[in-house]
Amino acid sequence: MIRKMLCGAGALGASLVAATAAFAQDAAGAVPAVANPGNNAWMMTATVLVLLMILPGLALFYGGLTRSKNMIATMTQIGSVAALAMLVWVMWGYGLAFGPEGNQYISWGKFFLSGITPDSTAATFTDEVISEYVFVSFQMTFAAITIALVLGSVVERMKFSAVLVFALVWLTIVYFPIAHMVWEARGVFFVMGALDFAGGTVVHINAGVSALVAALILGKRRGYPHEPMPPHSLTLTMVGTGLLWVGWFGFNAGSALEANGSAALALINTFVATASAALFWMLAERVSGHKPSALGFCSGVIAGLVAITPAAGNAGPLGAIVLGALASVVCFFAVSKLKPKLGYDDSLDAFGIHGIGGIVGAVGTGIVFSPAFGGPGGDDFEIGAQLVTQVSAVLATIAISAIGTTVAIYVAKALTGLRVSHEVEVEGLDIGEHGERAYN
Amino acid sequence: MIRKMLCGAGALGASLVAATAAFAQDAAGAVPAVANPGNNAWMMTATVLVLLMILPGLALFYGGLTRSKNMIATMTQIGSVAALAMLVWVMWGYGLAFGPEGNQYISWGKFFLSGITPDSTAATFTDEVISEYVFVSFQMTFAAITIALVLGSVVERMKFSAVLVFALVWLTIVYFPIAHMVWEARGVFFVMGALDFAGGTVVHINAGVSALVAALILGKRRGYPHEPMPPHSLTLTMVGTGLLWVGWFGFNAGSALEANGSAALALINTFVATASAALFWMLAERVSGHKPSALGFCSGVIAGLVAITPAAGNAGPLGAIVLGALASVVCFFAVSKLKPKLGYDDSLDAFGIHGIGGIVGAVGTGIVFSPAFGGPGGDDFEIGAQLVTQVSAVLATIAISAIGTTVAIYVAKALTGLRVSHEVEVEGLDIGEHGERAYN
Amino acid sequence: MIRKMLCGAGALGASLVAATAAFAQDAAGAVPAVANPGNNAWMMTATVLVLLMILPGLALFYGGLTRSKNMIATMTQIGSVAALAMLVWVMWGYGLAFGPEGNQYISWGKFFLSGITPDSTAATFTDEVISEYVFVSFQMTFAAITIALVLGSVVERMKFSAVLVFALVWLTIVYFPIAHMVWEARGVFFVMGALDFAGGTVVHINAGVSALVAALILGKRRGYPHEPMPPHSLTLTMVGTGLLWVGWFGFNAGSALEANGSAALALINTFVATASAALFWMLAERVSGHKPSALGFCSGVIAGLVAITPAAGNAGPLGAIVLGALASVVCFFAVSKLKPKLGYDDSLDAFGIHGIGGIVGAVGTGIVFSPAFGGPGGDDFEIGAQLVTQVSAVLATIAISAIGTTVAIYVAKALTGLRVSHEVEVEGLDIGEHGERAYN
Amino acid sequence: MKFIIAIIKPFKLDEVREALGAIGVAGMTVSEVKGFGRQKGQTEIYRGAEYSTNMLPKVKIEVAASDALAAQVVETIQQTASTDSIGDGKIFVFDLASTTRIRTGETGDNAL
Amino acid sequence: MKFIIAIIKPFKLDEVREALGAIGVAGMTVSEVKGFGRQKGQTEIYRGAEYSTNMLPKVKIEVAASDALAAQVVETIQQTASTDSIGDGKIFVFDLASTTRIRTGETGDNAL
Amino acid sequence: MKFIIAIIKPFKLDEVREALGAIGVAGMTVSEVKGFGRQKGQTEIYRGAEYSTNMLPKVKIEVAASDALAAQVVETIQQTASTDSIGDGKIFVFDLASTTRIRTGETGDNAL
Ligand SMILES: Nc1ncnc2c1ncn2[C@@H]1O[C@H](COP(=O)(O)OP(=O)(O)O)[C@@H](O)[C@H]1O
Ligand SMILES: Nc1ncnc2c1ncn2[C@@H]1O[C@H](COP(=O)(O)OP(=O)(O)O)[C@@H](O)[C@H]1O
Ligand SMILES: Nc1ncnc2c1ncn2[C@@H]1O[C@H](COP(=O)(O)OP(=O)(O)O)[C@@H](O)[C@H]1O
Repeated sequence: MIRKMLCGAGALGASLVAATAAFAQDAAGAVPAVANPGNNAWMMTATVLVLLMILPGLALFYGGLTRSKNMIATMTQIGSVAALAMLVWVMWGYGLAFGPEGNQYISWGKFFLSGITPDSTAATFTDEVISEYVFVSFQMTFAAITIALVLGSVVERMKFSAVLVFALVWLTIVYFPIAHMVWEARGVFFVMGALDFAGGTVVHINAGVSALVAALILGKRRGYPHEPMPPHSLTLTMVGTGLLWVGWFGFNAGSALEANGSAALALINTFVATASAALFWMLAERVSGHKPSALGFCSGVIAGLVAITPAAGNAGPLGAIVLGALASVVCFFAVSKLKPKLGYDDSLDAFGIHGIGGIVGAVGTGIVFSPAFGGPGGDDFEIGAQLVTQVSAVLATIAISAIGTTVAIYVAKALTGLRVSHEVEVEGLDIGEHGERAYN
Repeated sequence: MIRKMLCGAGALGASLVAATAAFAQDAAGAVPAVANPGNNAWMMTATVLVLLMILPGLALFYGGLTRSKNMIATMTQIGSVAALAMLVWVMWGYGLAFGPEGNQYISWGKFFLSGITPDSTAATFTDEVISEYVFVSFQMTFAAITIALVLGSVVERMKFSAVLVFALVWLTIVYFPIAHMVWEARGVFFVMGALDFAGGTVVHINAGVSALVAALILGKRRGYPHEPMPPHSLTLTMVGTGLLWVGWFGFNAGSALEANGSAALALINTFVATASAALFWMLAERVSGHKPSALGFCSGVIAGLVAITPAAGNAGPLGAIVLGALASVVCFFAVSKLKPKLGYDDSLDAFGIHGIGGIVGAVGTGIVFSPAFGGPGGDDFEIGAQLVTQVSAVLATIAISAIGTTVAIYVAKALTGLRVSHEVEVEGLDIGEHGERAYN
Repeated sequence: MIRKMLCGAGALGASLVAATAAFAQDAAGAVPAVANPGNNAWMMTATVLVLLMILPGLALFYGGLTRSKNMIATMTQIGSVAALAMLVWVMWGYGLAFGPEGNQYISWGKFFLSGITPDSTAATFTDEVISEYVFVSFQMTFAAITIALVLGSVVERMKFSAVLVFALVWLTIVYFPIAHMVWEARGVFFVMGALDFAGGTVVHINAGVSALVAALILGKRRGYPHEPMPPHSLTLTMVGTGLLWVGWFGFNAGSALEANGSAALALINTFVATASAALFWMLAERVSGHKPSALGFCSGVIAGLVAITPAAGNAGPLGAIVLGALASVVCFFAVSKLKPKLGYDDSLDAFGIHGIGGIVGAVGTGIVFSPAFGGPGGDDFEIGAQLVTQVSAVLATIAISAIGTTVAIYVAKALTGLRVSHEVEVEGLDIGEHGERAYN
Repeated sequence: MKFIIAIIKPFKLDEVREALGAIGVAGMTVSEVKGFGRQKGQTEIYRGAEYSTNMLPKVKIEVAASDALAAQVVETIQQTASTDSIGDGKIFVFDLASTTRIRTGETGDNAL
Repeated sequence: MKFIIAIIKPFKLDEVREALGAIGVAGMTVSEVKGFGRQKGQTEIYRGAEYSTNMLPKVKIEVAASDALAAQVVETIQQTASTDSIGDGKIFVFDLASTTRIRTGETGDNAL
Repeated sequence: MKFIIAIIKPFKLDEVREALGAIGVAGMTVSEVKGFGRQKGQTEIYRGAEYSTNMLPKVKIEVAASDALAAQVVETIQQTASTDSIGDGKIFVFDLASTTRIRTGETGDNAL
């Protein structure tokens, strides 16, 4: 959406062309536009960076937070749903999200990538194009990481088979439609004019809310909260944090679809918002009388990255710093004060950070976009009106995620039983579900 | 080769120019073509990604599979042979593989990179060029990772000095000639028209077969197979797997030498073939009555990456998915059923995955290249004829690797004794060969 | 500086334009030059690679060398000062180093990045431009890693609060001025014509000397040297080494500011100088009667990377190999023979490798730049004269670093007490300063 | 005085510690061990190499207690650590020749 | 009943376990320890800092056995674990005051 | 012969080892344990989840010594390991029924 705002009607036009261009070419065999190698180069790099976020990034971030008896299971679940998402994406995901035919809720066509060739191109937000295979791959990694993020709330107790079934259903009925509504030129939120540069709603609010719902249905880990469950390796969690930050530049700056000034803005914002969030989380700890912690640093980094995602190309660096700090403090309270009170077991805080941070970011984007706050918005930009748009997009996303996740989880339960046996949970999923130990 | 097929005579022409262009420029001082920054940018990124595959990628993948007493030794061997390969490459490797003078088996000239300047360029498969220093560096990383891969079968028992001597000889008499034959415009396999987009024969079959031969000559690890030798850290192996996958995009998509549609095709295939292979390995485990395992996921990822290497720009996404699945299942049986029967100690399955997977990939490429399977081959493409070419290239590679490796190993044995003492093997190579412990 | 030499007056001109261009544009609203996507793409990639060097790269390299009770504290210190540096950079760092107004010692203006927009550009060393936000981000990562490097000498005993205060002061009074003097067109060393391609003086000599001074004032770790303090995880140190090498290509080849032949030269030199240094360190160990070690390999890699930094685009590959080997051997003696004699506790050898290696590299650059050694220098290049320039730049840097660090450390001491209590040092900083354990 | 060594299932540690605290045991020393016995371990497979290790992770608790308390300690551990399933572990009791508290040099029951 | 503690070289563990199984030892408890004694350790060097730690990795085996079996257990371990080289380790035998099987509460020889 | 088990603070290990060497103790076996007692551990917090574990890292030293030497060993450990602060640890002494050196099969004091 940021996109539409950024380049006015042009973008919409461009996007529409995008949706049809490649088509036309194949059909009418018209002379295809050629991708500028620089933009293709950046988008391939960005795509690879998003994979780095998942494996090993997220696998380490999440895995380090679990107990060692569940380390391998956590990493394998993440890797497997990512792999599954990639296959589903090329089979029907891309078609449902970005297919040539469709309405504001869903699209179809190009299933199994039919009709796409190395010469096919996809439009950017200017009159440039990139190779369509690159666009397909870039978007593919978004689907893969989103489902992987959801798993953060259900680790250490969900069956591996259940995870796979859940992922298959969830991607199909939740992710692809939302991706279409937000990013495709005909999508309802796109048309509404909601600002979401790199996927705050599609990826983070969506993953966070789905994670919460899944955790509520699945139930707590045995022994939670009275039994101590400290992270088995904060070292690995910090490594994962670093890799997530590094990879996130592909996620955010890549969402410009070109190596242009908009990408450059997203780049610097992804540095400063994150840096600010990391320090503010530790500050919040200090202020509430605790020691500034390593996990606090890591949590702040993620909170900042989540919050800046929708605002990456939609804010000035100072707006980004403020947004990062705000999201960080809010998430700190959500995770360390609110969660214990409510008592649900969002094991690795997928909701507490991606859900809450995503909402702060999505709403905040409606403010920092304003030139008054150094944002790229035009002088005619009205914060009030934009906030209404942002909030409605957020609420709609929450509703869809919650309903879809409920369906997906119950399907998984019906087919697999959902939760591992008491013995397996005690022994650990590594040995129980995969017949291996992480460390020998 | 894929290259020739991809762009017909043009490619060959271009390649020939490639081989001579930079030369001409230096000699005749003709106005040099200038590299498009986009292509240079992508190729530099790709080159760096291949280094990521070696260190820390492969070092972690292999290291995690060894016992902790040999962790550091395994990582140091990988790092050291890679470093050695880089030096040898600029001294005589590049000259022997891509030198200006030569025949179909070897080339010479440009030793010590003489005559190359920052303005020198190398041709791609179109009429574009990239900086020759970038081409030299990209190819350098291929030599480095190939020798590192070979070590997978001989870890935990080979002397560090023997590893270095072996690497030096092997690179010179096996790798450089094969690289010349497959990738240089005058090379015998190149002229034959064998399809190998990113090095299925040069890198994987070559490394796999050499690994097998080396392991057979070196002999089993003390206590193998009756003594349990579980991976000391599957966590690190999974991290290595993730980094290998990430880096492999440089390896495969970089082999297009440009940030164009061919690279884009290689990019998406490197996603889907791998995803499919990862899931199919776990499926094969399930079907054979075991639990789907983390190591199975990792092994599948590597098998898929190996298989798609020669086919990366030579198959449609669906062909890639099938090829990945097939290679994965074949490797699963080779590694977990065949190897135990034959009883040799290919310690980390360098042959079982790179050798077998490479062969499946090389042969399979002759099939999926066909438009009938969604491949980029022309309508006149004949699977039968191509298969003959593919198979003969494979057999020739196997022969050269086997003979050359035998020579190299015996040279190492004569000079160093090859194998560590019984005590060192029991105490571990970390303390015995390097005087350190991996963990304190 | 290499820069000036590389492109003669042109560069100086370009740089001057650089400093003013963006300005003019905003002020006069002149039609802005547009960044070539290929150069922007490479520079964004390079920027991300430098972040990879810090987190997780340096955090793992340093962390692995500490004792496990201080692992998390070491990583958190590195991450936090990097985050702090990013915020300070956009607030006043960029202005003090590259601001529009100024003299040969410092500049000002553009505080809080005022006036910079996505369309603003910065000049390279040719007549190309890149997005100014990219240039700001790239330079930001240099400030971040430099302060992080300094911490290597003071780990395991310095208060977290002291680290933050020290970083804030040090960046402001040491780093920003030196960066201005070396890299800004009006800077005193720039004008002098000192050769420093990627920051040998600004980053490594500066960090190394500051580290030494800080360690001397802070004092030894309790129990040093009689109590054994072996690295708690050489495995993680090797992973960090690999990531540092990978990221360093962004650091060195990125310093060309374009994806051109100069970047290509820096690329290949960053491979071969490092490979040579890694092997020569192990050789030096062997020659002095020890076993070639994993930590030796890692130390050699870093020594080589440090030494090639100022020479990356200023030497031919063979000159790079020699420079790497030389620096490696010198650092080996400095670290394993000299340090024990002098008896100070430069805990992770930040001075021994970055300081010493940086000096060898800076001086050596004055030699290998000569065409006589295959360097890119013109025929009129005079080694003698250049050496004088190099040495004076080095001495000046040493003086500024030493004085500024002394001030910064005493400020930190006054405000925080500088050093943790005896109990915390014994128990470990992880639990004492952050209330966490790295491994559970 | 008696010295009691108990081998229990790891997840029972907290319960046992609380139970012992409740009956007035001031301290104990705990370590991770591997146990071999009737209980069969899960089989692990790595690329077809099958290890059915019977070495299972257990926790070893060492408690010194006055003769008066010893019997109660054994009983408490036995009852708290039992899950009625194979592998629950063992309790071994030894006679202590002497006990010393390092900090003070106190000996005998005062040392506990 | 007797309680036997044996300190052996790590790579001997499997052999010893099999040998003990062969003479009817139902179970044992194993842990990793560091041993200090006559055997000199390899020197480790990290950037010139030389540590010649004499703390070597050893494995500690704990076996409770009936008085009848005890002597045979000691003999078996001694013979299986010996490599005739310094550092092979020691075997210590203690008297057990009592033994309990947690699962059933059985005591004495039945507890083994 | 006596068997001495001492639980001490980790950073005291080297000192104790040297002190014991000085009085002629030929060897010992060391392991890492967690100790629970009067000494209160630091609280750890992870995202608001607070664990004030009283399980503190300690080091366990096991030394077999001749009856003659035993008393001196206890005294040496007690004096060297003491920091006069809570948590210094304990020393437990047991009677040894027998000792064997695996390498040679020697028994009794000769086995040490
Ligand atoms: N003879 C023994 N000596 C020392 N430890 C033993 C002995 N037998 C069993 N153990 C320990 O007790 C644990 C449980 O024993 P096991 O035979 O598996 O089940 P159970 O205690 O229910 O009979 C073992 O894992 C081992 O640690
Ligand atoms: N007095 C002792 N008390 C406890 N353990 C001992 C003692 N002496 C030796 N050990 C253990 O036995 C191991 C082997 O002893 P050592 O003197 O090295 O060789 P050997 O057993 O052949 O005499 C040591 O590493 C240590 O673990
Ligand atoms: N009854 C006991 N049995 C076994 N070990 C004990 C016992 N009491 C204390 N310990 C060990 O001694 C250590 C120190 O004891 P603690 O009560 O904390 O301090 P102090 O030894 O100064 O009284 C504990 O951490 C624990 O390892």
